[in-house]
Order: sequence, then C-alpha cells, then structure tokens
Amino acid sequence: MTASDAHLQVRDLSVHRGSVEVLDIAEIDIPRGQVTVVIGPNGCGKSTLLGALQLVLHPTRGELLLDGEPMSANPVRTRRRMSAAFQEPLLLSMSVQSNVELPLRLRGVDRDQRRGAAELWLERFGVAHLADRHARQLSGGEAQRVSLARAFASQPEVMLLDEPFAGVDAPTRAGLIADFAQILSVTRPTTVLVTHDRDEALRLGDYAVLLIDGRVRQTGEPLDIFDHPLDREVAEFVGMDNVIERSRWPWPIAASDGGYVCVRSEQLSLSRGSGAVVRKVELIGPMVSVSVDVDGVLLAAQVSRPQWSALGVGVGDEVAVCADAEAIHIIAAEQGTPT
Amino acid sequence: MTASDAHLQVRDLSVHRGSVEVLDIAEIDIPRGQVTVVIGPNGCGKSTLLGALQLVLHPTRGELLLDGEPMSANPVRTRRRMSAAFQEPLLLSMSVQSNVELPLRLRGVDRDQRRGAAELWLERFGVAHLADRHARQLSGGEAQRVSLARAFASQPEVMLLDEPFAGVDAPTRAGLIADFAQILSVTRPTTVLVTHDRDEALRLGDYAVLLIDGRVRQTGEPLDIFDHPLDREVAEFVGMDNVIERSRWPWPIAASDGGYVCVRSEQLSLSRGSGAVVRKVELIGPMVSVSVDVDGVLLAAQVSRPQWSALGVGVGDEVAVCADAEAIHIIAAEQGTPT
Amino acid sequence: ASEINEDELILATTTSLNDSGLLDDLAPIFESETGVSVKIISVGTGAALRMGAEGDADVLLTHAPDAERALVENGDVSSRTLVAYNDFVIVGPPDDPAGIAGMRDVAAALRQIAVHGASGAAGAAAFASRGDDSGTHKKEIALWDAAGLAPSFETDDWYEEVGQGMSATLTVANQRGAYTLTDRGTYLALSTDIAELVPLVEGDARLLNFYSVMEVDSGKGRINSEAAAAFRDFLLRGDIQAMIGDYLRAEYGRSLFIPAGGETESAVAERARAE
Amino acid sequence: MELIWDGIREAARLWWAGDAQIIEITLRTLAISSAATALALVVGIPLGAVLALRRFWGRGLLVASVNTGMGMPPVVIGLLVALVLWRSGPLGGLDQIYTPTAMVIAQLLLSLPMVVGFSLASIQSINPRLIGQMWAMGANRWQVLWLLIRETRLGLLAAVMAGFGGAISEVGASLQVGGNLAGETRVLTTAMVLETGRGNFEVAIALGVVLVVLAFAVNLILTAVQQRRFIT
Amino acid sequence: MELIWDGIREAARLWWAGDAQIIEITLRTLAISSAATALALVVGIPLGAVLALRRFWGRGLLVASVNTGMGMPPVVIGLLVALVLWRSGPLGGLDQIYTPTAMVIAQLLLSLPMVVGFSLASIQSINPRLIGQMWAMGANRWQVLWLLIRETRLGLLAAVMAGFGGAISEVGASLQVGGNLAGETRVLTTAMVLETGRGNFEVAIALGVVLVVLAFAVNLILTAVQQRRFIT
Ligand SMILES: Nc1ncnc2c1ncn2[C@@H]1O[C@H](COP(=O)(O)OP(=O)(O)OP(=O)(O)O)[C@@H](O)[C@H]1O
Ligand SMILES: Nc1ncnc2c1ncn2[C@@H]1O[C@H](COP(=O)(O)OP(=O)(O)OP(=O)(O)O)[C@@H](O)[C@H]1O
Ligand SMILES: [Mg+2]
Ligand SMILES: [Mg+2]
Repeated sequence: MTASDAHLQVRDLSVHRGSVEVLDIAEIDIPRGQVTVVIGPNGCGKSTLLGALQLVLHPTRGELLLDGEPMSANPVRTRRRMSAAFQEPLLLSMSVQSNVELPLRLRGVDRDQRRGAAELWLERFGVAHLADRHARQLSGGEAQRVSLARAFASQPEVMLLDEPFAGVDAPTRAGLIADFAQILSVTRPTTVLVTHDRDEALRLGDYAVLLIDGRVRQTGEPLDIFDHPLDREVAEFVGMDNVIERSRWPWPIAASDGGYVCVRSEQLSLSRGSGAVVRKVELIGPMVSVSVDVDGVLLAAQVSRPQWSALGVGVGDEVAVCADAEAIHIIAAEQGTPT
Repeated sequence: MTASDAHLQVRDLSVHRGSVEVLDIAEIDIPRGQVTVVIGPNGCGKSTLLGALQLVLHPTRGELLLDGEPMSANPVRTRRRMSAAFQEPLLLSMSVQSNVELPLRLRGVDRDQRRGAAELWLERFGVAHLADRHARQLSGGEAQRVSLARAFASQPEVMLLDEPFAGVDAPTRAGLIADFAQILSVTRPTTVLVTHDRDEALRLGDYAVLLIDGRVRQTGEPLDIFDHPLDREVAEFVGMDNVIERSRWPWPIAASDGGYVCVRSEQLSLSRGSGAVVRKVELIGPMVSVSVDVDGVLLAAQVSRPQWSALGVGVGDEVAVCADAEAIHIIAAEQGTPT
Repeated sequence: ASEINEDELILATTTSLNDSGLLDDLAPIFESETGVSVKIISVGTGAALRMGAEGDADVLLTHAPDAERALVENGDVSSRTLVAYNDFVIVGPPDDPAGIAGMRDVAAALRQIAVHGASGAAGAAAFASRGDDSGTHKKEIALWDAAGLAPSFETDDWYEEVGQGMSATLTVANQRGAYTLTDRGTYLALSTDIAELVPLVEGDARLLNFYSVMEVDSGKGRINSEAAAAFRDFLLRGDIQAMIGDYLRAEYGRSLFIPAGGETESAVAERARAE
Repeated sequence: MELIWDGIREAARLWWAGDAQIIEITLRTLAISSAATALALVVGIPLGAVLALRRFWGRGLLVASVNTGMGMPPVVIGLLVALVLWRSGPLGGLDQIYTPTAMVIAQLLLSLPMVVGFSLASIQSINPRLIGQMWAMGANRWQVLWLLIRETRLGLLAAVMAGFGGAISEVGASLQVGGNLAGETRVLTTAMVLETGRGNFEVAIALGVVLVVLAFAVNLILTAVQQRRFIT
Repeated sequence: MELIWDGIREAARLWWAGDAQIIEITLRTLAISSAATALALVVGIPLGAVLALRRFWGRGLLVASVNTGMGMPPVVIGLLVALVLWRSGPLGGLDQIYTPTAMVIAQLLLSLPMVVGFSLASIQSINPRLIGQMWAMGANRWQVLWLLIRETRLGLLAAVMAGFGGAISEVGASLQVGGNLAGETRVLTTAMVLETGRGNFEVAIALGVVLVVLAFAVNLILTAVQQRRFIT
C-alpha cells in the first residue's frame, strides 16, 4: 500500500490514560475503502486507538492524518466525516429513533431525510419495531444494534466500530456479518473494526492490526496473521493451541536452532494407527478436543464428532497423528523471544 | 429430575416491562449444583429472567422458590445466598478492590477475609494488577472480569451470570471457560448462565433452557437442544443452517408427511463424486463454507481448509454430498409449525 | 407547661428604639438586679402592639400614642406610662428645592413640599414616607392631616412609600434627594452616612415623639406580670431616668432621649412649647 | 393557628376581589424573578458545563467560589449591588438604584451560583464516555451543550427550581436595592416583611400564600417537565 | 466603595483582636446552621431516595411541593414557626421561641426542601440497573441508601452546600424566631441587620466578610471532598 492509498494515517502516536501511556504506535496506515480489523487482548489499547481516531481522546504526542491532512485542524468537520459505535452502546436518553437520527440532525440534515435513514438502518439491524422505545428500555443486544444503526445512518467516509457484534445473538450475528460484508462492499466506507472474534476478523477484515500492550505487533492480511504469527505471544493470541519449542517438536523439521513450531489443534488430523497416545478427550459442541502424547510432548487436536466416532478410540488408546506440512508455522528464534 | 433436585423453581411467572409482558413462563426447575444455560435470541427475556431470579425485577404474577421456599419471603436474605454478574459490568465508583469486596462487606464479612477473597478472585480472572484502579478506568473486558470476580468472591449457593464472557478476548476466554468449568466442578454452586455462544453453552451447560419471545420453547441437555430442536424456530436459532421442508429433501427419508429435515453445515461431508453442483465458496477462517445444489435444493456445507484443498474442486464443479444419518434431525409436522 | 416562666421577660419594642442601643445598656442592669432575663424583641410598631394584644410579650415599649391608647381601651394592656420623649425632624436635601428650611410650622412646611412636588418642576424633590404603619409613619399621617392633605403614592408622583424601617427610608431619601420625616435618634446615628440630608424643620410641638411603657394585661395568658411591673418601675426610677437622659449625650452634644418618667404628654408638650 | 386560616381566607378574598394592588405586586414579582432566573440560566449553564468538563489552573478555587456563592447572604449581595448603584457608587450615574432592574441584578447574582453549582454537579455525573460519544457524533460546542442539557434535565430543572425559588423568596437584597417602593419595586416578599412589621400577620400570611401558590404553580409545570420522560 | 475596604479592615481587626463577641457570634452561627443542615441531611436524603425510587400515588404532587419548598421565603417560614412557638401558639408552652432551638427548626425547614430536591434529582439520575445491582449484591435498605449516597456524592455535596448556604445566610426567619438576642440568639446575619439599622455599616460589612469567609472555608472543604475522586 502506498501512502496515498491510506485514508487514515497514524504517526508516532502516544496516548496516556491517567498517568500511564497505554498506546505507543509508530505508524499505522489504514487503507481506503477497506475493512481494517484491530485485534488484541483485553486492555491492549484497541478502544483507546478508536477514541484517538475519533478525536475524543487527546494524544500526548503524534499525528493523525485523514487524507493526508491533520485531523485536529478542524475537529468538528473531521468528526462529521466519521462515525463511531463504541464498545458500550452509549445511547442518549431519548427515543431509539431520535438516537439514530441524531448524528444527521447534528449535521443539519432535514427531517424527512433523517427519518428515512433512521428507518432504513433500524430495519437492516432488525430493530425497526423498537423505533419509538425510549433508549433505556432496551435489552443489551437491542441497544447494541441501535448503536450500530446510528453509526451507519450518517453514511460516513470512515466508520469506527468497537466490537459491534459482541452482544448480538448467534444466528442474528451470522446474518448481520453477511449483510455487513455486503453493505460494506457496496458503499465501501473505510472501516476500522475492533473485534475479539476470529471468524469476524477473517470474514470482514481486509487488513488487520494486532496490538499487544499498546504497541503494534503485527499487521497484514488477517489470515496471514492468524496463520503466520511473528512471535510466540502473537501465536498464542491468534489461537495456535500448539506452540512447541522447536527442539521438542517430535517430528523432523528443517534445521536451524531455537524458535517455535506452531500448529492449530484443528489442523492436526488423527487416524487409526500408532505413534501417539490419547490422554484426554473433551466434547465441545460438534467438535471433539483430544489431547495426545507424542514422545512426551502433549499436543492438542480437534476433530469433528463423526470423525471421532469413526476412529473408535478412547483414552489410553494409540492413534496416528499427522500434521499437514502447510499448516505448520515456524517462528524463527530471534522473533520467538521478543524483548 | 425430581422437584427436590431443583434448587430454584420458577412457577407461572409473568414479568412486565413498561406495559408489555416480556416473560411468561409456566415452569422451570433449575437443578442444584449444576450449570443451567439460558439461551435465546436478543430481546427474548434472558436478562429479565435473571433479574426476576435476583428479585430485582418484580413479577406481576407467579412464584419463585429457592429450596422450595418462596424467595420473596425475605428478599435480602435470599439475595445474600446468591450473586449476579449482569450483562453490563455495573461497577460502583470506587476502586476495583472495593467493588469486589463489596458483596462481602454488605454481608458483614471482616476486612482480612474480604481482602483475601477479592485478591484471590481478581487473580483468577487475570485482573489482580488492576486492584487499586478506580472502576471507571477500565477497558471493557477488564470491567467484565472485575464484575465476574465480584460475583464469585462471595461464594454463593446460586450464581446468576449474564453473558459473562462476551467482552473477553478469545484466548483468555478459552482459558477462563476451562478454569470456570473446573471451579464450578469443585465448589458446585447452582449456576444460571446466559450466553449467546454455542461453545460456551455446550462446554459449560449441564442443562439448558431455550427462550423465544418470553416463553420457554425447549429444555434439556444443551447438546440435545442443539442437535434435536423441537421446532423450526428453535432449529434456526441453534444454527441448523439447513432446515428443508421434508417434501423437498433430495434423499429418501422415512415416510410421513410435512415437517422439516435439519442438518448442520458442518455435518454434511463432501467428497469427490457427483450428485451436487458447487454454487458458492467462502473462506471463513480455517473453514470453507460451500453452497451446493442438489436437485434444485441449496444446501450449506462446511469443511476444513485442508479437506477442501484435498477435494480440489471449484464453483460449477460436481461433488458428492453425504449427510451422516446420525446428524440428520427430523421435525415432525405438528411441531414444525408452532402456533 | 402552661406555667408562667418567672425567669424571663419578653419586651417587644420598635426597631428604631432598639437600633439606638439604649436598651442594650439598660437591660443588663435590670437583669442583675432582678435575676430576670430580658428578651428584647425588636419589630415594627404594629407588630409590637399586636404581640401585646396576643399576649406574646410581657411588656411593650413603643412610640405610637394613638395606637397605644387603643390598646389601653381594649384592655390589652393594664398600664401605659410615659418614659421619655424626643422629637421628629423633617430632613431633606441641602439645596432644599421646596424652600422649607427654618420653618417652625410643620404643617405649612408639608403643604409647601406638596405644592412644590405637584408642580412637577425640573429637579422637584420627592417626599419619602415610611409607609409601614410605624409610630413615625402614624405621626407623619397625623401631620399631613393637620396640613389638610392626604397624599398617596398612587395619585401623587412626588410621594413615595418606602415600606421599610427608618434607616432604610433615610437611605432611600438620601439617594433620591427626597424629604422625609425621621426621629432624631436614627437621624443622628446615620448622619455620617447620609450626607445628602440635613435637618430642615424642627421644633414644632407637634413633632414630639413619646415613648411609653405598657404592661400587658395578665389575663392574656402566661404573662410575667410581676417582672413587667418591675421593669416599668425600673424605667421610671430616678437613676435610670438619668441614664436615659445621658445616653449618647456626649457623642451627639445633646440628649437623644429626654426623661419624662410618669409625666403626661400634654404636660411635656406644654413645657416644650414654653421653651 | 387560626391566623394561618385567616391568612388563607384573606388570600382567597384578595384574589377573588381582584385586588388591583396584590395582582400588580404578584405580576411584578413574577416578572422580576423570571427575568433573573432566565439570565442566570443563560449565563450559568454554560459556565457550569465549562467547569465540569475542562481542567484548568484555578478551577478548584472557582468551583469553591461558586459553591460559596450559594451561601452568600442576600444582605451581602444587596449591599454590594447597592454600593455599586448608589449615587456615590461607580455606576451611580445610571440611576438604577431602587428600580426593578436593580432587583433583577441582585436576584441574578443570588441565583447564579445555584445554577452554576448544580449544572456543574449534574454534568459531572454524566458518564464521560457518553460525552465522548456526543463529540464523536459530530456535535460542535453548542450542540454538545444542548445535548448535555437534554441529558441532565433532571438535575438542571432542579437547579432552575432552586434558582427561581431562591430569587422569588429572597427579601434582603430586594429591600436594599429595590427599596420596597410602593407601586415601583414592591414585590411579594418585601410586602410580606412590611405587613409583618405592621402586625398584619393575616395579610402577611395571605401574601405568603399567594407566593407559595405561585411558586407551586411554576414548580408543578417544571416538575411535570422534569419527571415526564423518567422511566423506571 | 471604600465602605467595603473599611469593612474588610474592620473584620480583620476584630478577628485579630480576638473580639470575644464576634467569636461568640461566629461560633453560634456555625453551631446553629450546622445543626440545621445535619438534621436536614438526616431527614432529607432518605426522603429524597424514597421519592426517587418508589412510585406511589401522590408522588408527583409531593415532588412539586418539595420543589416549591425551595422557593419558600424565609419570612414565611419564620412567621409560621413563630406562630407555632409563640406563647399564643400551639407549642407556646414549650417556651422555645427566641431560642437557638427555634432557629435550628426554622433553618431546618428552609434547607430541607433543597436537600430533598437535590437528593431526588441526583438519585434519579443514577442508572436504574446500577441500583438493581446494589440490591442484587445483597444490600439491605440502609446499605442501598449508603451506596446511593456514595454514588451521588457529587450531587449530594452540592445539596449540602446549598442547604448549609441557605441556612447560614438566611436572616428573615432567624430574626423572627430567634429575636436576635445578644448572647443568646444573635448570629452573623441578624447582627448584620442590627448594625446596618444602627448605621454601623463598617461593622455590618465586617460581619458580612466574616460570614463569607466562613461559608467559603466550609465550602472549600466540601468542594475538596466533592472533587477529590472525580476522574476524567
Ligand atoms: N426497561 C425496559 N422497559 C421496557 N422494556 C424493556 C426494558 N428492558 C428490556 N425491555 C424489553 O424486554 C424484552 C426482554 O429484554 P431482556 O433484556 O430480558 O432480553 P435479553 O434476552 O436479555 O436480550 P439480549 O440478548 O439482547 O441481552 C425485550 O424485548 C426488551 O425490549
Ligand atoms: N479511563 C481510564 N483511565 C485510566 N486507564 C484506563 C482508562 N480506560 C482504560 N484504561 C486502561 O488503558 C488500557 C487500554 O484500554 P482500552 O480500553 O483501550 O483497552 P481495549 O483494548 O479496548 O480492551 P478491551 O478488549 O477490554 O475492550 C487498559 O490497560 C486500561 O486499563
Ligand atoms: Mg475496548
Ligand atoms: Mg440480556
């Protein structure tokens, strides 16, 4: 991505909360018209980053650029090119309809247009029947959907969404994510989306930024981050259940010392045979999580229930374990032990 | 379960919010020392049910029994046998430590014991380092963990948890769920847990109650509900992606008219062969979602990426589709169209 | 609880008298002699008389002879005795637009103020009335009556009803450059702060200001009649009368109150006219 | 005690009889106190918002001063205003002493700290993240103020009522700067003081009744607004 | 204007010289107004909480009455208390008229509506779900009240300051029921009125200065408490 493709640019940003520096970012370029997902553990600074981009939290240092211009030159105008749905649905004490209309009202959009937009987006997020409700009288998921509708209703250039689907029920969420991808692909706002959910990150994200402890640790395509974490901590965060020191890895592997071998439990396949002993079996919904012992190294594998029953083994039995060469990711020594 | 196994009993409960009846429950028996998960779409009344059990919302009709005694006889005493973590982490404006100690303080527990309990549970939920922080100065996930620690710190007989892990990051969540299962299996409080997450429901729930529109639609073992929904709406809620009218089902099936055939996309396996045409392929993280056309009926299938690449087909190609007989669930006509 | 409280005496008096500070000097002497504590309640004249009528005070010290006589006739008070007197003065702006300075006939002076005020001439001075039914206000009305006039704020632009105490009325008159009728005590106390007002008319016998002590009738309820009688006698005692006469004399160069214990008003007026 | 009944009866009678003077006094009272309260709101709410939301040097002292203002005796305020407006004072040339304008100024100064103090407290108790959300929605300074007022209307209306209550019930300053001139600056409270001094307790109570009924009517309306949208 | 400077100088002089009388009056003022405010808090906060949290018939009217109470003129309250406590009144037998007790009662009645009204507004603006959480944690009635006070201390302290300010600065009622007796019921405000009447403007202003300094000191402390734990 060249700098001109970057719609939003973060340069040398430092944000303090209280007296602690919770964000210290050298640079992020957020591509225009795409979805950038921000991932990272709790308290790593994701919401703080969104707050800074929305010019709501004031950085102690650094520059934020929108289309190459400093965002803080005219904060109100900048904010009006953006919209945000924060982590808690912060609705004002007025009706749902008025809440959704509010950003448009603040921009001086006339009544009819406001009304139309609000109705459209409430409908899309499945809460049109709540339009006349007072905002305090909503269930958790309903409030979240209203907050999303509000963020969309002003059709901004840039959208900042903090865990937009966290409280939404599973089937609706699946539906919304599909819709969402479709909506975004049509109107193509630049979107920054914070999420804890890997599926969401992979399905919606064109680009991902991974924060740990207030610093950018990896950026790139979401799938690439999930499959090729750069260091041990990232590997653990992206759900590599097997992060094994290279020296202990039970199978032969390209030489070079140190570092780690990572593989996801889903990507270890089990078959009838020998080489590993089943140590623990746990049913997790439609999947079976199996802990197997290969030459003293415990590996986690996950197979579907039909596959498991076809295998017909139990704790203490021997099975064959096979790791797809493609699925194995190696972290080089110098990266594996970050300072 | 006999009535005496039921720790909490709900009888003929009706709760209004505003002037609308949002909950109308004939009966629920919540088994002692087990985890009952409450599931259902947004706005179905899950939080309202927890509120009523906590004696915070006042029913317009009905009875709530704890150990067979009416809960409302002595509300304060009853509440002190329980604890709750609500959907939004409702912390008071004091330090994190004081928040966690508060339920114990209200029960007159002495200072040292309180402090010990608070430290223990903050530690377990990974937020011990935040003990002296003011409750307003937390990230979303941090606040949620503090609220959980507070619910656990008083070690109550009954625990009511409303989406306890919604804002917690993925790896921590996996860890917490494992810990949680372990903690509960040791101390065995009676737990009522609201969740949107199928994995959580399956891993933690001994018993499940499914609400739709304020009514109990199905109860039983979580897996049973997920695999054997009683009607179409439940089937859709539990994520049966393929709910096909029996008459349109492309394969032979035991006679009897009407009703639906349901199967989860993960449980349709694809293999080289013919009989179906691939219509759409979507990558979702490590899985591949495939839409196939079998005699004009569109079915959703899901396979892992290695499997998919092994198959080596693309849109327009033919594949063989096979539904495990075990995985197919049939909804009889009279149940399939609920009134 | 309906017994008489023998230890305290409630004295209702007018604000202008209390503001002079005289009673603050006398009360401690009475208290140390009798052991009865005196509660000096300073209110408007009307309120003081009303308190007597309702039995909410034991003894009254006021300066509104006509209204006081009504109380006597009503039987609200069992005695009314003159204690001391001083005089009222008409004060006004030093340039004296109505030209009343030095007049002896107060009624004529008032008529002149009225005529001047009604003329509406540029720089015409107003008259500020207490307008609060106090002793001073009642005196003012009587004087207007003597002048054959009955001005009112509603019909006469030059006539203002302040509706406050003497010092406030003097302040208003001072600010507005208006004439007003004041008791000499308050005028003297305030004279440094109301430089815009000078005495213009004084000396008319009709300007005398009589202070009388009244014992509230014991039939009014829990009246401490014994102490009330003692207080009346105390005020009339020679040494106390002398103290009253000397009060602030050094400061102002003249008596603020002229003792007249037990005398009649007409006798005092007679004597004053003779001077 | 019958005095009170007499007073109420007297109030009804005066009002029924359409006593010109009492009506005039009542209207004047309402006009002066409403003007003072309105000014106090226009100045006080933005000031309260600034004190609540901005951190600057000397803010603590300013907040304490505002709070102290709530305890500023009307007599002190009256005296200060009088000193300024008296002929000898710096603004004596304006000839505003003993006019309704002077009373509006004094009552404004009296109710301002109340309005600022309670706006401050109400706005400070809003979730700061909600204020962030307001900015994030693209509100400018004035729109944020408007939204803050909407959100805190419960507290602000209490402030309005306290401010209006403080203004209309005040007497010390009104006497000093208004002079209680009949037909010019006499309001209900100063008339009451006068009637009390006169010993006309019934009339004083009657005026009090009128004042209380007036305040009650205003507050009934404001309370209706305040409680209207409150939901359990 | 020099009057003010004279007054300030006089205040400093009196205070420096340790003038027994002014110290005595100041302490009495503080004692009476603190007692009245404390009582107002003890009675008013629970009342405000009940009005905020419970729905019952007549509640709206009661709320409006409380709000009206904020506009109750001190003179009306003074007159009513006096009518009750005067010898001729129903409680005249208690001999409490012209005592500090009578003044505490009058000031209590004056500051109570302020405390109730602002407790009501503050408690009503708490998120109702948070109150649910308090109950859910097993708090009994009094513990919930305590937690509500903790949560709303911002608003409540404003109420305390307004209540204290109203009490200490009030003069009409104190004069009527206290009688301004030297050494017994003379407080700063009534002393100010007396000195003003006597033409001792410097002394009056000096007393006013003492009063303002006192109110400022108290409010400085309360403001420090109020703003202490507030975090952006
Ligand atoms: N304070 C309120 N006043 C009126 N209606 C309310 C109120 N709170 C919730 N409701 C309504 O009551 C119903 C049940 O709400 P509840 O919060 O129990 O849902 P829920 O199952 O917890 O949903 P979610 O998954 O979104 O948390 C919803 O339809 C909601 O709109
Ligand atoms: N108001 C505040 N005052 C002080 N510190 C704060 C405040 N809010 C958040 N923090 C701290 O700042 C850090 C970053 O918080 P932030 O909310 O950005 O985290 P996050 O990545 O969004 O986490 P989550 O996934 O839990 O929402 C955390 O360590 C948090 O404890
Ligand atoms: Mg966050
Ligand atoms: Mg809920």
